[in-house]
Amino acid sequence: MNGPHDLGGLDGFGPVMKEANEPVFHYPWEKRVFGMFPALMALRFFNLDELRHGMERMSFASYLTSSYYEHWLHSFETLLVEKGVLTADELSSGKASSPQGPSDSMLTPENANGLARSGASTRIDLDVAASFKVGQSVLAKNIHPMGHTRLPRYARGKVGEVVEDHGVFVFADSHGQGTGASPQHLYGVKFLATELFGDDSPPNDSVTLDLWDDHLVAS
Amino acid sequence: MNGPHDLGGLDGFGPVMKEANEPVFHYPWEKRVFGMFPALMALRFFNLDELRHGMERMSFASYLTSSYYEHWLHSFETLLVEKGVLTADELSSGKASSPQGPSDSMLTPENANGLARSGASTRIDLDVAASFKVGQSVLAKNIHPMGHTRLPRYARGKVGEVVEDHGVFVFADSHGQGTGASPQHLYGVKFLATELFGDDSPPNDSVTLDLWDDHLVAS
Amino acid sequence: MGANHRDPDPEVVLRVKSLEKVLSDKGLIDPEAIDTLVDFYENKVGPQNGAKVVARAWSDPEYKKRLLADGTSAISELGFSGMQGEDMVVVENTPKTHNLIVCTLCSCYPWPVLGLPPVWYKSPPYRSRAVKDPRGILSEFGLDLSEEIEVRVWDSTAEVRYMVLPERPEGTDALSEEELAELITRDSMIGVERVEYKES
Amino acid sequence: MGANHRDPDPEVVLRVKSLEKVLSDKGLIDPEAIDTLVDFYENKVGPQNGAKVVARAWSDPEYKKRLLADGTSAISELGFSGMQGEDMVVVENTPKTHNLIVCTLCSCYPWPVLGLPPVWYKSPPYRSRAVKDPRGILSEFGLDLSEEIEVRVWDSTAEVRYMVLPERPEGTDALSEEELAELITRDSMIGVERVEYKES
Repeated sequence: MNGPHDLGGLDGFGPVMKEANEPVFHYPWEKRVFGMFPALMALRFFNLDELRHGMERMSFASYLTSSYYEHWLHSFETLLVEKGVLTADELSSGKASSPQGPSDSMLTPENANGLARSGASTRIDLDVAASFKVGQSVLAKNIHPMGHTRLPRYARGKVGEVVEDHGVFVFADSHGQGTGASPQHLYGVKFLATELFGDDSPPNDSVTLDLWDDHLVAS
Repeated sequence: MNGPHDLGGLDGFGPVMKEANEPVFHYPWEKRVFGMFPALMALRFFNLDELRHGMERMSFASYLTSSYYEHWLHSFETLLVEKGVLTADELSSGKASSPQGPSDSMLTPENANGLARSGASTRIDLDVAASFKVGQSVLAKNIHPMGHTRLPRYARGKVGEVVEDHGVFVFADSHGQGTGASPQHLYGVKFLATELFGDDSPPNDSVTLDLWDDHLVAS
Repeated sequence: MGANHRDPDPEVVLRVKSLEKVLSDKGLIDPEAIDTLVDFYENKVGPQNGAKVVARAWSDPEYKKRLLADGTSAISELGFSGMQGEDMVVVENTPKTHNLIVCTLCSCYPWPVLGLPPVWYKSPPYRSRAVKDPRGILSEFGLDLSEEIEVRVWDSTAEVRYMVLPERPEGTDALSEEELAELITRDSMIGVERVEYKES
Repeated sequence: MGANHRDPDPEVVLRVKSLEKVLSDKGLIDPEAIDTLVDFYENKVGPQNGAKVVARAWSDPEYKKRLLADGTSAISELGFSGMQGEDMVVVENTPKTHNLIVCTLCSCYPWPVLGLPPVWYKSPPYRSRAVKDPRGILSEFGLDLSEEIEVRVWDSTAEVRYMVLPERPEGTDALSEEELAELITRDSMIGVERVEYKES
């Protein structure tokens, strides 16, 4: 969706504000939200692309006026209710309607760091044919899906060059809608700044963006 | 600029909220702000395009969380201070540092409705050659100026057809930067919805947008 | 907009008072001129003007031709002209084509014929969606158009202001121009609804 | 971000407490697992990891070749791997090319080598401007690049995480790998600054 998260190329947000000696977390609550991320991933109620789309569905004003871990919190709450794991009443009361013992898939202190150290790549060991080759000229489609997409507005309708074939990955656009993995090749596609942002851009500068087969057509 | 005002094609703002029996104004302060608009236009400290750009320069969060007449108020304050008509101190204190008698160009109750009834067209009676003809295919340039522009993001890089030549008008993009009137032809350019928003759009639907010579190249 | 049902923001009220006072003390604005303008747009200009234009066009084929050929001049024949409507174009709804007016970049609107715009016209939901999903917008306003009807959106960028000439409803042949004008709504002249008529 | 110097929003604090409590009561999360993870990312993972990778690449040409050919595997040689860095690509700054990493759509960042991202990396000013005006961003970080240098921005979309291999500064030939690692900053591995060295 063309939501509040699709920020590339916008003006008017002012200078980058660096914070000297920035701590990893600013508030204790941020630590809890952060730590819930791997714990919730381990439960597999939703995938990471659905989690991203949960943030993208925030209202523009909320997205732009809240901090990053508030985006996570919003998406956790939204998805857990949508998936039927919790109810809005439980969230507002802070009380589980039917307390239960530890679930089998619960992340424990013993396996927490193991998960952190292994992660969960969405690379898929499948022999899917690549539609494009390194060096090939490709057009990023002009699509405006209402769901999650990794093709940002600034690159749509633009011509670039495939500079890398990363291999076969889960397709985030469908995965984020819960409509399947649709494994396909992921490419690094290099777009000249002049193609993206017009002739006044520096002639040799570029943006390389990772896009899937379904985002591209031969050009 | 690609600011908070360039809303065409975005998702996530929810349904249109109609208000039954909506009054012309909701608060007394809105009336004062509204009435200051013609009064300030009459003084010619700034033009209407500069006024628009003053709103566009609001922060995203402020723009999206404030009401329309607050946009006007913000732009009045910004421009009057920038043009040296007022100081920020005067605005915050509500006191003029040096009170003066009525200016010659002040809008009076006697001439107020005359101004409202005549308006101030930016059409210019100048014999400027048109670069394009009705029926011609044109490409809207991919430009990303930091100032005011009437070429919205959703139409940049898109091909349309000239359906109307409105005649010669002040060029809002330069006028809004205070860099001159640069009079040129203004055209109605019809873009198919499929060209703007992709192949899933209804095949016969379209958006017609008024664009100037400097926004277009032959296609 | 929920914002309109709340109490006014005291900080905004104070800013407006300060601005008007400073400008007035400097001899730059006359608060009575503001009163005059507010009265004009609150009480003398509004969609009743546009309704007269539409009713005339429905009743007088020659006027309709002039209106579609040169909106500004035909509208001024009825005495309507001025600020934010200096250059007018009127687009005609037909059984094959439905027109819809929006201003994605600000809130351009033809003041002399429709008065000041409603809040929804100026707000992000309408401005963002009218160009990409006009049929969705129309559906929310209660108008589900068949695929055969072409939807033409006009993104009004300020120099030229647009007004829709809606279709004349069936069964209104016997109505006078004044009676017709009574049927015509603001929203039908923006293009988000049709003019309805039920014989009583 | 000014927001970080304010007191925490009590409503947010309450929402977080409620969520953790309900999930815990339902047997879905163990708060001690959260403690463990927080400790891991607060104290055991951070840009010191990436600095070791860069220092090794500067010191060992064969390692550098492997790092640029297969970032994931070369980085795991040093023991770094895992969540949000499962598939790594390392891009090399040279006198002719300057690389810059951003994630315009969210805040993708290579956790195993750089730790968790700073607030500015996740915020609209950086995300909006890095693709359109990277030179302006670099200038704010104190780096004014000549026109001859090609600026390559990598908009990281999540599957593949990027890290910059900065240029080794002049005069560091005599430094050990450990001494080199001390010079290497987080921001140089995002590409918003260069690694500096002043002989003492």
